[in-house]
Amino acid sequence: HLPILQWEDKRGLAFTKNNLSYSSSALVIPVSGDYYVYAQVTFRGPVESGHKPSSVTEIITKVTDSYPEPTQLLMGTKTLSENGNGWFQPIYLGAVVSLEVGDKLMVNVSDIKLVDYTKEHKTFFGAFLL
Amino acid sequence: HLPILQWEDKRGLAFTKNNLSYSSSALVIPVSGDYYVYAQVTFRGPVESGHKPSSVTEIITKVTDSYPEPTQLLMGTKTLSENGNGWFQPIYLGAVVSLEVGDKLMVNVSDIKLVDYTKEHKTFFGAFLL
Amino acid sequence: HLPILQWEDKRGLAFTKNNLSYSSSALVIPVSGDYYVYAQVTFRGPVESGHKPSSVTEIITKVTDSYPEPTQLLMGTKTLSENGNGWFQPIYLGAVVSLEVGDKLMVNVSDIKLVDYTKEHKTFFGAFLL
Amino acid sequence: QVLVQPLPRLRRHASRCPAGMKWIETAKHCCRQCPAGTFLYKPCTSPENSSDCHTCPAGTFRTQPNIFRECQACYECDQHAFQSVLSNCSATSNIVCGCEPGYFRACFDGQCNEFSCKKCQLCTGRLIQRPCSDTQDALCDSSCKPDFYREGDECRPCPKSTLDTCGKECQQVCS
Amino acid sequence: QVLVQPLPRLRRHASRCPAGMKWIETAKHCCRQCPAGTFLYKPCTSPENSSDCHTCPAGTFRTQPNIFRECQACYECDQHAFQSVLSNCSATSNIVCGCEPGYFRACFDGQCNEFSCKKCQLCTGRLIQRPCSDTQDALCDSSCKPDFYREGDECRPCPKSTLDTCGKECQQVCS
Repeated sequence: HLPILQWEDKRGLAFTKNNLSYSSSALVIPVSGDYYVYAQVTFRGPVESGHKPSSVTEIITKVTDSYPEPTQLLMGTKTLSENGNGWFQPIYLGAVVSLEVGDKLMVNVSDIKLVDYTKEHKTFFGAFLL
Repeated sequence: HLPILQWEDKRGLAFTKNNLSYSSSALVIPVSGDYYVYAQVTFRGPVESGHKPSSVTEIITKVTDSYPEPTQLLMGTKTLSENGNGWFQPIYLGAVVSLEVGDKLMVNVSDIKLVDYTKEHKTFFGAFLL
Repeated sequence: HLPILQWEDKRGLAFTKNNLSYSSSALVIPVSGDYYVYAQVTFRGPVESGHKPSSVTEIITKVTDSYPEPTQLLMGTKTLSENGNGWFQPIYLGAVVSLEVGDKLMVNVSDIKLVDYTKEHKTFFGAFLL
Repeated sequence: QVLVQPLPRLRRHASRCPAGMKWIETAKHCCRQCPAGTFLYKPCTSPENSSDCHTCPAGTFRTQPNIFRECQACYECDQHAFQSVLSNCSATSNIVCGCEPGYFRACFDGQCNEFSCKKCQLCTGRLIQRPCSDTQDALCDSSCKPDFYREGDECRPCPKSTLDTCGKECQQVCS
Repeated sequence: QVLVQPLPRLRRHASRCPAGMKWIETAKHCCRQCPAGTFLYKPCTSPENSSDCHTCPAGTFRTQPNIFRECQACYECDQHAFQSVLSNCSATSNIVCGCEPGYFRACFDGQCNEFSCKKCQLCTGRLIQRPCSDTQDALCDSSCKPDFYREGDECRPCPKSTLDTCGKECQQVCS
């Protein structure tokens, strides 16, 4: 599977409340219901490996203890047309999904080395119960 | 007018509830109020017609029985700079709008042949009452 | 700092309610709590000045009376690969942030001349209490 | 008025269910899983009796035993972009897409979950080292076939008659 | 169930707090501000006594006196993109990033808050008019250094021996 992003859940703008907890790269759903789930990943390059990727992809995935395979909930994929020098590409995703207590939400990306992790307001992830 | 997308409203991740119903390509508003309305369309090309479009556009529109013209609520338009070979371009839109009971919400696109309909988590549409 | 956008808060699709007021380019928070804050800016060019920008940036910022510096809450930055002729680039941002009564929310952009202000459904800004 | 209400600590369900059974939150007891190709229409009323499993409706599937309330939506092949169906979606497996004849897969990522179908290159006037396949473009021989002469990076057929008007290369090869 | 409830008019707080103190909404009175590098853990119980200020945890900072409940998260330097740390994040100041040696800053915007680090150009075979620095690429002299001859827009070293095989320009300069 695609690499999974890890998140800061306490410092700065980050917070969790109402039992929506964060553990080992996933938001854990405390109560079944419909949630608006969203995430933005800012991709940037080039990076030292130098190979220029043809596209970047961000996927919000759901993992359920009772099922061996993750379910892809939301996906944003964009081809890159920027030539050699520096490029930035933000991808925002958000939608309402029905979740069960204990479900885990994660964000996968096509290439972790292309993720801009330098500023908390450029790459973020969250959910709220409707 | 621009072509209107049709949507799956029951199978897989799709669902409707609380009387927000889907019929003939539109979400029908059951109660007046402020709704957060959102949609993502993933465009992709090239397609067999081969002509390379210069841009792609997604519009969320409102149709009210009592008024002959649709109202454009949200619009995302992006020029394409990718050269010949395969390209992907997601456009996400979302905002709060005031709606009346009976209003219909639809998604229009610049060219239906460019819409990636192959995976439910790449192109989606929804709304929830605040 | 980066230029601040001004907004229409009454006419057309625009509205404010529940004491969430708009004054001198900012939304003013009436009650402390968690808000979903969002904004889309459609950038377009080229503009008469002719110099082709290498990127466009949109930032949602928070200003608190009791603190001399604004806090950047959400940021979308995209490099431009379109060649000379006309281009469009929408940037959507949205997330949950904890705000205090009296906080002011604003939208900054890298270059005001590149903002497409021609249609209310192409560039918009809002917030709602969870 | 906060939407996300303060909630009792999430009672991590300690007791494991026996093999093949899963904890049903709404029923507060374990039930047998529904087999692949079906979904949990109604949970068992008690762990002894069976759950009410319905077959996945057309256009949906479940590859594994599960306790989900719905099946996953099948993907679709991209007819507009020269994709073809290698195997149809069934109740237990998603659709598998490839490329129409004359096209090959240009992958966007390592696992090739996203790909576009590109036209195979035609080795006009050359020998084919490796024919075009679903997963790879054709590989053409670098030199031209007999009765063909090189013009830039193309191989052109030798003209039947008017040999005198064709270029140096053409005369050399074709005379 | 509508989220945005009708609320009483926002009571604009009229009375100003004395210098160095700020109105605390939850406590309904003024409190002394917490100094830079700390945040307001618990407000003062009354304007006379002090607020409970805690130092910003590692990885966070506050550059000014404040009444915030948390500190700002430090930025990070982009190691994958050849950035280097000019000064570390402290309780009172954010991290400052530059470029690794051999790279210079290519700014994305006027204030250069966003920049990528680009490889300095090497003035092989030329005199360096201006060396590469953190903020600017090197500036090479347009003409070639002695014992170097021009080939296209490059300067090549004169060959030790086989002068006869090198081109016109090379022979002119190097013989």
